[in-house]
Amino acid sequence: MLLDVKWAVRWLTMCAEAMAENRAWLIELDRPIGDSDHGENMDRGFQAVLEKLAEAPPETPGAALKLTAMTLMSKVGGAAGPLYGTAFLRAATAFGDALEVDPAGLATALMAARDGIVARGKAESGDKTMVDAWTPAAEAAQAAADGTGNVLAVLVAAAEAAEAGAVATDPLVARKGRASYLGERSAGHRDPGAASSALILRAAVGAAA
Amino acid sequence: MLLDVKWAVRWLTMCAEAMAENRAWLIELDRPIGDSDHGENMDRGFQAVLEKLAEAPPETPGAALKLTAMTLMSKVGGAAGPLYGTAFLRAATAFGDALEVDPAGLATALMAARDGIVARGKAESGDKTMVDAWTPAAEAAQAAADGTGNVLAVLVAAAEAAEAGAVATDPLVARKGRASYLGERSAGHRDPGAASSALILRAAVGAAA
Amino acid sequence: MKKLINDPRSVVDESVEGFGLAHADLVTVSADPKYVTRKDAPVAGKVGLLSGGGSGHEPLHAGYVGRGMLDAAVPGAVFTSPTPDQILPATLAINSGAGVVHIVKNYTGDVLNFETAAELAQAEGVEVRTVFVNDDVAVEDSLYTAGRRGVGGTVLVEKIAGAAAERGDSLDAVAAIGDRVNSNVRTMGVALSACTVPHAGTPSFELADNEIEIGIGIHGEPGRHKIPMENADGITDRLLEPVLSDLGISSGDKVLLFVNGMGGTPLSELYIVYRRAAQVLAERGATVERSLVGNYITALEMQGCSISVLRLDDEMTQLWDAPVHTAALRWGV
Amino acid sequence: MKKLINDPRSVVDESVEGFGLAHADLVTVSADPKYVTRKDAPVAGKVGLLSGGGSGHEPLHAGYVGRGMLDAAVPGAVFTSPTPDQILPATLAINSGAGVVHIVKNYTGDVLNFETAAELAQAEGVEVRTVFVNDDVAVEDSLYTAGRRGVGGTVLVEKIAGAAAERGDSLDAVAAIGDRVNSNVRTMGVALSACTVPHAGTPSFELADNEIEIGIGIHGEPGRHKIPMENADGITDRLLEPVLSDLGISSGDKVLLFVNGMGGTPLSELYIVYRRAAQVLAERGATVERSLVGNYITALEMQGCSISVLRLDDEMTQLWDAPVHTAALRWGV
Ligand SMILES: Nc1ncnc2c1ncn2[C@@H]1O[C@H](COP(=O)(O)OP(=O)(O)O)[C@@H](O)[C@H]1O
Ligand SMILES: Nc1ncnc2c1ncn2[C@@H]1O[C@H](COP(=O)(O)OP(=O)(O)O)[C@@H](O)[C@H]1O
Ligand SMILES: [Mg+2]
Ligand SMILES: [Mg+2]
Ligand SMILES: [Mg+2]
Ligand SMILES: [Mg+2]
Repeated sequence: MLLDVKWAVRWLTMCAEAMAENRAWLIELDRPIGDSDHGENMDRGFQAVLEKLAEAPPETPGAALKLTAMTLMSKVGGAAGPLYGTAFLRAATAFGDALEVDPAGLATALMAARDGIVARGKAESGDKTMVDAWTPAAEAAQAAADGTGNVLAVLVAAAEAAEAGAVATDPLVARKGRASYLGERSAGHRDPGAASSALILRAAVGAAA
Repeated sequence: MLLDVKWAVRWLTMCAEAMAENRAWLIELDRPIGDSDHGENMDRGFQAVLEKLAEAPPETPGAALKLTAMTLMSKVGGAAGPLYGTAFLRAATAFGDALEVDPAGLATALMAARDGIVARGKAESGDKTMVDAWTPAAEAAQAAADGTGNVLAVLVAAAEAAEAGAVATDPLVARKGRASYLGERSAGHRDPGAASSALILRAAVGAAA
Repeated sequence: MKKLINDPRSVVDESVEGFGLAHADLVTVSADPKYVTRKDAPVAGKVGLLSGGGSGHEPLHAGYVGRGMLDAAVPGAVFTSPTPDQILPATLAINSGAGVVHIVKNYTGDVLNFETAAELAQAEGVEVRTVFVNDDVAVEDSLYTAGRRGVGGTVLVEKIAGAAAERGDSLDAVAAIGDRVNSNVRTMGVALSACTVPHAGTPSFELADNEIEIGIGIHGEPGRHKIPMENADGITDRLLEPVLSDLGISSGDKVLLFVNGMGGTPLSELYIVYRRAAQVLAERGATVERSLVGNYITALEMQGCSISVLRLDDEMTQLWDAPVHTAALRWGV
Repeated sequence: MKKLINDPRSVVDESVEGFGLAHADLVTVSADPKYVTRKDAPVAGKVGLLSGGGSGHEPLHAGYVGRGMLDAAVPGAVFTSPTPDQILPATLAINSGAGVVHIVKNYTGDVLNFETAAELAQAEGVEVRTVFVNDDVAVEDSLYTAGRRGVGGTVLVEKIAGAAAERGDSLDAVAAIGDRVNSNVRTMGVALSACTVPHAGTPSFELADNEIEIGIGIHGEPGRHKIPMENADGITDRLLEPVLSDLGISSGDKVLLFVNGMGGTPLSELYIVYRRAAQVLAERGATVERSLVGNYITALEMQGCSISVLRLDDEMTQLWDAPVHTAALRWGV
């Protein structure tokens, strides 16, 4: 099985569902160490993505991700908007015009997405940001693709690594983003952007399953 | 026994004590149907009276009351300041230069005080104001003086009538003062000015006992 | 009670002292007796304008002392009218010989204290006129009550009468324009939360999480009735309707629309109320010629707002537009 | 949560609409994409000045649009930076050909979104310079962190850079004076209570009755640490000390002292804080040349304040005094 535009649209639709369902939770994560808007931002952004997808259905996975990138960039705001916008844009570029994506292409795109986030936000691993979900996810995807993995295995590897990465932000002291203003007091809380990243990659599995 | 300047100073001192002790209670009475300041106002006013009495000890009961009137007028503010100021001023005028006050003189002074409050505030009996304490008090004092009463009996009659009058404001709907803004909602609360009036007349008994 | 204060008993002293330091170019502060005068008072030949009342309504009244508005403000204790021994010297300090107008919000305490001060001033040879402000439609007005309260309209009376005094109107003329503003302005307020008077230490009334007080005044006193929480448009309609019908606003009227915050409500919410009020006025065919939105007469940190509508005539509009230079209201200079 | 709103999702739309109605003489509102421009923008030959950021800090930024200050304000969702598709058209709308300066509070989201918009604007041939504001001494500043936040100093940067643009300074000169203000201003804040973001519905943090948050920002985020409640003088000293030592204020310095309310604190309390701050500055031998006291950059209905000190030079003082005509700041016109 390869990933086609139907998968991409299903993925983005499931992202929108996940953001709607987890809106309150993501707000709650953003409350103690941020400004209580991450769930609202992500929900607003992905609802707008749904509308755009309905207005002008894309024909390739890359087109679907590009449309997502532009929409998130213009509707999310805050830190997450440009970061996710860049991530989806880099992944879209990696997919190019291909009608279908294979395991290697998928892993490359996930790594490109991660690199985009790092280039944009200048955070390193351990800074308690979404990078802490994306770096292990992209690396696990690469490893799975290098192995005998099919696309589903690559997606599962990425999702599981992202979730573990998000959980692992709990004890960290933030050095980037709003949580950094709290210094030591940021420890003991999960990073909301890492949490939403894990939701996005989990949705990618659901869309392929 | 007649009432002399020592009694007057004791009275005013006991007023000050009563206001300090009942400051919080009078504020609490003023909260639901007023603006939470009556206890603060009365306490501030009578503390200032104490200072004035110490600075320039008066030589007659009338002088003591006049000094009180001027002090309350300049330190209390709000509705209570001018009303009590007028009451004490009228009583002082009724006492004149006398060194001692007899039952008839006392009753006359209390009636003058009441009349001053009515002249100033234009409230009638039943409007749920301090008039509802002063009118029965002045009338009871008159009756006691007309009978076989001594000054103590006159003071006791006034104090008891004032207390009953204050209690009787509970069910009334206010038509004057701040409580009138609440309309029907003012019923079920004691008028703070009637309550402080009863405290003042109760202190007059204590000072004579 | 959490407040940025040092001692409940020194709140007014220290606040007025800070005000004087921050606005030393505009005002002079007398510490005892406490009052605030315009730096260049008395202004030769000009009618003096004085207002005052309990503290806790800042920027009222000291914030309106300056060119084109008040010559003096007399602050009482929190929510307690000032006393004649403050009002009298303030009156004397701003009298240039042309007389002084007292602008008094209609509360028993204020009325009695200003009445006494005015008598004493007259006795010292100063002509005094008093303009009573009683714009609150939430309160029943009759001979047998204390009458309507002075609330939001006070700011408008002070601005417009202040401009009249500044342009050189006579004592009677300044008082007359003050009365005219008062007759043409109505106000109604709502509270979403109570406030806490520093010396009392507990909130002035209780409201459940889903309740609001309609017909609130500016002294933390309860309003006319509690109702369940509504949205901003619903609340605006409820406040505006009695204001407009009491004023008899009809198509073609020109008005000033004043949405006032009670102290603890974000400005953004006041603009949401303003939006709806402007819609309603447009539907009625009235033209909003001038607007004022902000915290101009407050009740400490109370959350809520009031809506005032002033029916304008050309002279009032002109006087409203005239230059004003005070700590809280400034334009044209 | 009790707020004068209709729907948490329409708060910004309706508030900005009301703002546009109330100040139609000053501004034009674009509803979608959402931004506010000065009525007469673009002003021929003048450098355009644009700022923006999350909503909830009113009167920032729309309240500062007008002559002598901003040409455009771009409001995001509550506490969420606006997006490039708002910032770009606003930038184009105010460009007269002389270029546009973006004033950006240093938050990751704002920085990234403005950065993108600036790139897009440059691609369309508009020269853009960006002034970052990062005056909050509560936050550690290092290469390895997100750096200091932009807070109270933003208002001062906007006023002074705005005056420079109005007098005809070049693009680089306007940006340079903005940077100079930013380098000479420091701020620190305290919260006595949290605020509630409308779409979140619960307070942004918890504070016990006897606790306050020191080092608070303007987004309802918790501060650096909680301490037991203190009196106003104690709190003022705590806020001012790091501000003064970070700035290195010494005897003979001339400063602007800005005591800012977070939205839910009575003005009277801000003056109590001002009083103490002025005392401390006097003790240090510094001269308070200019003052600003009020709610100028807020965090919804949060109770608390911030203290900013700006070290003035003659040019900054002159630019501060220059005429300004906006909804929230006005003088000289
Ligand atoms: N410099 C950065 N690099 C990578 N991710 C970041 C950076 N700054 C913030 N983030 C991510 O953004 C998330 C916050 O997003 P959001 O709440 O929507 O924006 P804001 O912080 O502007 O309110 C954080 O939880 C973190 O994962
Ligand atoms: N017109 C009036 N006549 C008589 N007493 C009045 C009148 N108005 C108010 N009072 C009395 O004044 C009391 C309130 O005093 P206080 O709280 O000190 O002043 P304020 O109402 O100005 O806050 C009321 O409880 C009432 O007894
Ligand atoms: Mg956030
Ligand atoms: Mg009272
Ligand atoms: Mg009172
Ligand atoms: Mg945000």
